[in-house]
Formats: sequence, C-alpha cells, structure tokens
Amino acid sequence: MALNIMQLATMFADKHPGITSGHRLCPGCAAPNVAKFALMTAEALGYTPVVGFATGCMEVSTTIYPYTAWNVPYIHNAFENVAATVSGVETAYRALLKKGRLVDPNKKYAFFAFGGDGGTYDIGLQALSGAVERGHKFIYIVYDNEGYMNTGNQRSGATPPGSQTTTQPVGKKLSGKIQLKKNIVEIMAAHENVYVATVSTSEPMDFFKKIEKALNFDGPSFIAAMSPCVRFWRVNDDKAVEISKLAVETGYWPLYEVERGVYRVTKKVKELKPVREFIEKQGRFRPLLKRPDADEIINELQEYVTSRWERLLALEEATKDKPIR
Amino acid sequence: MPAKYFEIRWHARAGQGAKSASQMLAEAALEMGKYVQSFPEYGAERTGAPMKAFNRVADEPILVHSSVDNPDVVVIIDDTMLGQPMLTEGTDENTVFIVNTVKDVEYVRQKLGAKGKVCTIAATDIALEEIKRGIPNTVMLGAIAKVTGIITLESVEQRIKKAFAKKFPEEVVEANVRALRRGFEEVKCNG
Amino acid sequence: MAELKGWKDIPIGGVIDKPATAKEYQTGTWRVIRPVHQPENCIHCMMCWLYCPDQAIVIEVVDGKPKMKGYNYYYCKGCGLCANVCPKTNDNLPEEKRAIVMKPETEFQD
Amino acid sequence: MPEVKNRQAVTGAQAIANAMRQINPDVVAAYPITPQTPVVEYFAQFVADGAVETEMIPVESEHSAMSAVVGAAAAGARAMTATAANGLALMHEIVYIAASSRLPIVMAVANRALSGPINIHCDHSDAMAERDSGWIQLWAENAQEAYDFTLMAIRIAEHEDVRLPVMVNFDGFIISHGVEVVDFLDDEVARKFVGEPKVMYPLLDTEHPVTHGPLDLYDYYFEHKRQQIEAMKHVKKVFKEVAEEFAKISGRKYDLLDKYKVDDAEYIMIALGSTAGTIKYTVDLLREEGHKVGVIKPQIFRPFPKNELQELLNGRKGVIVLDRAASFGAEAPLYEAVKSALYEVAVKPQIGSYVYGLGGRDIKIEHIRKAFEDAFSGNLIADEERYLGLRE
Repeated sequence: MALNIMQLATMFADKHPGITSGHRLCPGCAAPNVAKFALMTAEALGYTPVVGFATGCMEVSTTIYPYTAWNVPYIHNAFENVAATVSGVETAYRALLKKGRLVDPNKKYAFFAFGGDGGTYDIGLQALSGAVERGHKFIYIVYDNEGYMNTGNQRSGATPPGSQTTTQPVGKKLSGKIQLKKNIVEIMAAHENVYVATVSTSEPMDFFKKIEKALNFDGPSFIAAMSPCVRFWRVNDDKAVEISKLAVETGYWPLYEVERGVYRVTKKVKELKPVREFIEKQGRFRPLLKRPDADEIINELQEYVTSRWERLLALEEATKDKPIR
Repeated sequence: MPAKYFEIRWHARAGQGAKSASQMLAEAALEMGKYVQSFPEYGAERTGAPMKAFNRVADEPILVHSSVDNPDVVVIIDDTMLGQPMLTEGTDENTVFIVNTVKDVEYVRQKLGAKGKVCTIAATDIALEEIKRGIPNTVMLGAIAKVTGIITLESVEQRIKKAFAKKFPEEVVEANVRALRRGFEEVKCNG
Repeated sequence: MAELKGWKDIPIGGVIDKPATAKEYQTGTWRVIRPVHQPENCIHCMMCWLYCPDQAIVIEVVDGKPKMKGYNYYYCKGCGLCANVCPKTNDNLPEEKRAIVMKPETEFQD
Repeated sequence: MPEVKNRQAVTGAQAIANAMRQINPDVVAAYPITPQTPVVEYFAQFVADGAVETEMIPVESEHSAMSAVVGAAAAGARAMTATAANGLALMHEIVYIAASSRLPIVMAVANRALSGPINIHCDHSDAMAERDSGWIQLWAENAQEAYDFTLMAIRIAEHEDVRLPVMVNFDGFIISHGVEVVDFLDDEVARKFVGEPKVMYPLLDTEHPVTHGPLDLYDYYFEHKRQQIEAMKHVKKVFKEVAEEFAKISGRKYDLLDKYKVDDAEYIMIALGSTAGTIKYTVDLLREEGHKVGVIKPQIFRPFPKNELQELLNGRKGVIVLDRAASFGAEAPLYEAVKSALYEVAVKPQIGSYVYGLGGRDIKIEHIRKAFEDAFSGNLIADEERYLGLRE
C-alpha cells in the first residue's frame, strides 16, 4: 500500500510526526520536511521511530536546551558518529529485547540516523561505512544541502563545482570548488547488502515509497535527500521545493534506488532540462556566472550529469534481476 | 623480611611456545599453592626472532613488576641460540641453565660460557617420539621439575590433564604426560 | 522564556526529559510576511500542510477528509513555501482568486 | 573471610574479560588495539560460545566504539568497552561526551604510551590525557585488582549519586599480558554483586520520549557542568560503600588509597599502577636496612583523593612522587596533584618528582631505591623533575 498525502494529512491532522513546531531552522528550510516525510511514513506504517542526529543545522536548531522539537526518542552525540551512535542504540534494542527489559516486543521500532552532507560525505563517512557494513537495521538519511551550512556555507564533499563557499570562494584567480560532487550514493551502494535511494521532497510519493521500502528492507538503508539551503543557495525562502524539482528535472539529482546492486530509476525524466537552468536560479552560482570560464565549468557539469543519467539507465537495464547478494 | 622470589628466564625464538611453557609452569606452581608470575618480553618481532619470557614463583603474593634481571634458572628452548651473549646476562655461578639440545653438557657449558650448573635435555626429539610433534614444552617442564624442584611432576601432570583434557583426546594427554616424565628422567647435568 | 533554573533543579546530562518542549517556543515572531488563507479559493489539497517546514498549517478532519483551516501564527515564520506549492496560488492569478496571499506583517500591526 | 574457590593463573586481560563475562553487559563495542586486544578477544570468544548474552559490536574504530556505547548506554543498556593509547586518544572527543551525558559506561584501559614515535608499551600518558574528561579513573596494581575494579566500577558508575563513566586502568603488557594469580568470585556471587542495570532516561522508553545531547548554550551549560562537578564529589563515598560490600564477598578490602607500611613511615613514595608493587618490595628491602619508608598507591586518580593524602602526608619528612607520564611544560600529573594537595597541610614534607618508565622502560628496584636515597639525604627539590632509568 503506497501512502498518499490525503491519508497522511488525515492521520496527522492533530499530531506531530516526530518533529514538532517551535524549531529554529531558517524559514523555508527543506531539512525539517526531509525528517517529517520520513518519520510520518514510519509512524503511518505502525513503526515507533527512534532518531539520532549528527551535529549540524537540524540538530542545533531543533534541540536548544531546554527546548526540544522532538516528540520521539532523540539522541545527538557528535558530528561524525551518528551512524555509530545509532548502531549502539539499535544493538541495545536487540540486547534488551533478548533480555526482556525496557523494550516492548509488540512494537516495531524504526531506527533513523540523520546527518547533513558534512556529517555524511565527509567527517562521518567512516562511521557510516562501518555501521552499514555491520548490517545494523537502521535507516540513514542524509539531508544534502551541499555544504557546511550550519556554520555559514563552507565547502563540503557534496558541494558542486562553481558554487560559492567561504572556504573555497570564487575569486579573481580561482573559480571556487572545481571538483564534482562526491557520489555518496554509489559509495553506499557498494556496501552491497544495503538499500540505497535518492529522494527529493518535490516528489513526495516517491519519497514515501522509498522510506517504506527502507523500513521493510532486512538490513541497513541509506537515503540521500536533496535538501536545498535557501539561505546559502541564495534563493528566496519559498523556493526549496521548486529548486528541488528543477534538480530532478535537469538530472542533477536523479531519483533512483539500488537494492543489493539492482538499479532502478524511479523517476524517468523524458527530456532532461539543461543543468544551466538549475544553476542560474541560484545566487550561490552568481559569482561563477560572472567569470569568463563559467561556460566551461557549466558544460563540464552538464556532461557529467548527462553521462551519469545515461549510465544509470544502462545500469538499470544491466542489473535487472541480478542482485549482488 | 622481603619475600624471596624464584626467578626463571626463558630464551627461545618467537613461535616456539616459550610463552606458553612459562605460563604452564606458572599454572603448575599454582597447583602447588604457590604465587606465580609469567610474562613475556614483547617487541615487534615476528616468528623466528629471539624472545624472552619470565617466571617468578613464591610462597607469598608477588609484588615486583619489573623484568627478571638475575634469574635463578635460564631455560633455553633453541640451541641454535647458544653463543648469544644475552643468554648469560645477569647470571652467576648460582644460575642453573637448562637447555633443549642433543649436544652434551660440557659442549653446551663451553658454548654458553656459563659459570654455574648446566643441564641438557633432548626435548624436541622426545616430543617428536611421544607427542609426534616437535613441541618441547612439556619435556622442558619435566626437566625443570627435576632440576629445580620449583614445580613437581605431579603438579605439571595435574595441569596437563586439566588443560588438555577439554581439548584433546585421552591419548594426546597421555603422550604429553609420558613426554613430561621423560624430561624429568632424562635431563643430564654437570655436577 | 521561562525563568532559568539552578543546577539542582534540572535533569542531569543535559537530558530534556519531556518531549516537544519546543512547542512553547514562539517562532512566529520571526515572521515579516504573513500568509493569509482565503478559504473560498482553497481546494484542500494539503500541499501547504505537507510542505510547511514549521507545521503551522491548521487542518481538521471533516467527514473523513482533511480540511485546511488556516495558520497557526504562533509558529509560522512566513517563508511563503505554502503559497509557492499551492496549486491555487500563483503570480498570474489576481490576489482575490488565490487560496493563499502573502501580506507584509506591518499590515497586521495594531 | 570468604573461601577462595577459584584461584587461577591468568593474564590481566583474561581477568578483565572474565569480569566482563560475569557482568554480562548488554552491549560491548570495541576495536582491537595492543595491548588491550586480548581483552576483546577473550570476550568475543565468550560471546561466540554463548557464555554471555551480550550483543557485541565489532566497530571500525575506537571513535565508533565509544560512540556506540554512548548510544547503547543512552538507550538503556549496560555498555562496556576497552581500549589503549591511540585508541583512547581517538575516542577522546566522545570520552568527554560520555561523561557529560552522565552515562555509566565502564571501560578497561590497558595503559600504553601515546605516540609518537609509536610505542606499544606501558606508560600512563594515554589515561592522563583524559584526566579532566569527567571519567572516574581507577588504577589497578595487578590482575587481581583489574578484575576486582572492573566489577566494582559497574556499581560505582551506575550509582544514582554518581552516574559517571569509569575507566579501569591497568598497565599495558605488564598486567594485560603478564600471568598472575587471581582469585575469582563465583559467577553467581559476582552477578549478584553487580546486580541489574540501573538506567536513567532510557532512549528506548518510547512511551516517554527524551532528548539526549541537545545544544546547550550559555543558559544552562554551566549548570550541567556544575552537576558533573557535584557527581564527582560523591564518588569517594560511593567507592567506600561499594568497596565495603565487595570486601564481604571477596575478603579483599579496598580504600581510596592503598597504604603500605605508612603508619610510622618518615618517607612515603606515591605511584599508580603496577610499579606500586615493585615499590612495596623495595620498601621491604629498605626497612630491613632500618629505613622508615612506605608507599601509597592511589586506587583512584579522578576524583583525586586529596583530603585523604593531606591527612597521611602531613608532617612526614619526605614525599616522593613517581609519574609514568610527563606533562610537557608543566609538572608531571600525579606530582602536580600531590604537590597541590600539600599546599594546605600544616607541616609540609620535602617533596620530589620522578618521571619513570616512559614507553615501557623497565622500572627496577635500584631506581626506586635511588629516589628513596635522595629523600634520605634531604635531596628532594620541589621544583626539580628527575628521571629514573633514563640515560643522560
């Protein structure tokens, strides 16, 4: 049964799905919706969520002592270790279940770990890889806003080329970050015994379905969510969904999943819009667009996006019915 | 009165089981109601490198945690090491050497440059005959029991039975006991 | 903000021992533009509800169907995302035809 | 005196693993590092053989080991780990978080020199780097104490007046790999002693959702630190209570300070860990020669037993402090603490600082004797750090 919006609204008309009002994220931030979509799905399907967060925007803005914007169990430990921390929580659950203490054997617990791109692509990658390799039953969700936005827009491994950041700024000589985004999805898919997917809040049904799949998957899951930072992407406060949609339509953020090595493109965009459209909408690329080498950099990105898209389609074809484990 | 500790230094090559032998000696002495220590000296060496292990045995709890400098007994598991100066370090005419070798006592004494008592036992050969594996540990323990009295044949036998009975069939335990006894009986010393 | 407590009167370890205490925190004071619901144009599609990052959309289930009832201005930060995702609101529609209109907060000062 | 039923010759690592087996913790997360590795190996075998019900997490680093036990303990599990040296250093960040989060985790630390250059042998630089992390630090002299303290640590950590993690320090290789005689408690006796885990604010009580690890700014951070300071103040009392109970089941009575021949001693040496034993032996030798000497081994370094030391050291002729760690640009950690304690005593002894045994350098009776002889000849200088067993 796929969840739909009306159903969810009916269910959550008078209650908050994990995250509540009163948090102090920027107006229009996409991140709380990433959490909301995921937790709403879990609760709607009868799961009791337990949530861990890496240090980052969401952690900081939702739990300013003595206020917490969580009505589900929540733990934050440090920046780089949410996967390890939640692996400890999940293991404790199994231990306590066995010993008949504290946990309710009739409940379905869902363990979520959330991290920003900094806590996932970069400093938290080791702990994430370790936890996934060990096969803990948990869902790791990266809300990818393509930089260290919590601390004011520093470069991360998820920052795209040409995007203005404070630690790799576009200057008179240099064109800012020159490297393409690290492909975290493929890194995680390479753990093989894992369900991996990309999501965007602009495609809610696809989002819900993938969370449902992750919940049902008998192992770890990794979900990469496009999560525009309206502040440092330099777009209006009301643009998070619009820009996410464009990311999907241009192929910049292809929606797909990899289940034990089997690829499936879940949103087949008939004709990809040019990546330039995505770039020109955002203030973070403005300094790049003023540079003489702007076209070169955008073309390079376009080539990458196009070839990755084609490759994904080919992988879908090639891996059909061929799970790696 | 400070306690008197009986101190043993083992010389072997890494991988020859001297650490286990020293541990087994400690356990055998424990069987006799004594207090014991057994500890190896660790480096980054791999199989084949010369290594040392130590024992302290006493009638009361052992306090000292430094390494053994003036051993009462030096046990040498591998006679290809004879001639290495570290074998006699900190020894004097009261030190007893027990060497696993087929060579005779006088040869070994000279090669070592030992001042004190030297004993030899063909431990590897005996082990091969009895246990069918060239692990000289139990034979050496038999020899040590005979020469020093710090452990008894019975205590080692007890230990072998306890330690091996769980893991090995009866005949292996018995082969080890035979090897132990032959070590006790066949060790030869000067003086 | 409530009166600050001394060290003997708070749980140890920085634990917040009650859920959802942030609901006491008024984020509505951040708002400079106010979304105003015009129910006559609303089709109750729940897109505003789905996307409101602050869960400031008030809905009610009537005859088993969720209905948009307006805003909880205690929390609404005025980001305008609700208007942006509203199928009955766009720049080409005259204001009176829109389901949601964004108005400067100054218009609501006493 | 309870009867000794189970006396064995084991390594310190085996002794600790066996304590862990008896504790049967809910979760153990650990990463191997010399010389802690055998602790993890022995315990993993217990898990594999079903001797415990513990869920073990073979993590990919010590950082994750500490992170996972923080998660497990917050969840409501009794959680343990073990490490050494660089592993402890890698954990450092989370070591603080564990204490600040008031999670009663117990961790065995096989003390080893902190690189570099890399060295695998014993010194106390690893634990000393964590002395202000908010963990209780117990220091074992031998395998017996390593075993006993591991059991006691659970009770101290989980005590409602404490709720702090405990580090059980035992000298790497010397204790971890050395075989010594250990009297083990019966499993049932040990299990009854540690009891059922006492949990507070468990994350897995989903009926009462709690938030662990919030952002704690200037409004409340200081108050939370004040609570931690207070909790440490309760440790001594709790240690004594737990020790008393432990004595009843084991016949082994521990105090905050292990005192050896101090009653009439004019000169007292102070040291942590296994060296204290070698000092005791030296004290016996020196007493034969007519010297009134004694040794104090703090069983606990955090909280520091300051008052107890003041009482004992007041009016003595000389106090010699041996540190197995240097504090570059300052006085060695144990010395600094003892010297600071002596500021308030009525009749101050002469005092001297001796750093020894870095990177596993052997500490011998003659080194200890040399330091005592300095004291006998009135040659202790409070501002001078001296070195035992170092080539000039």
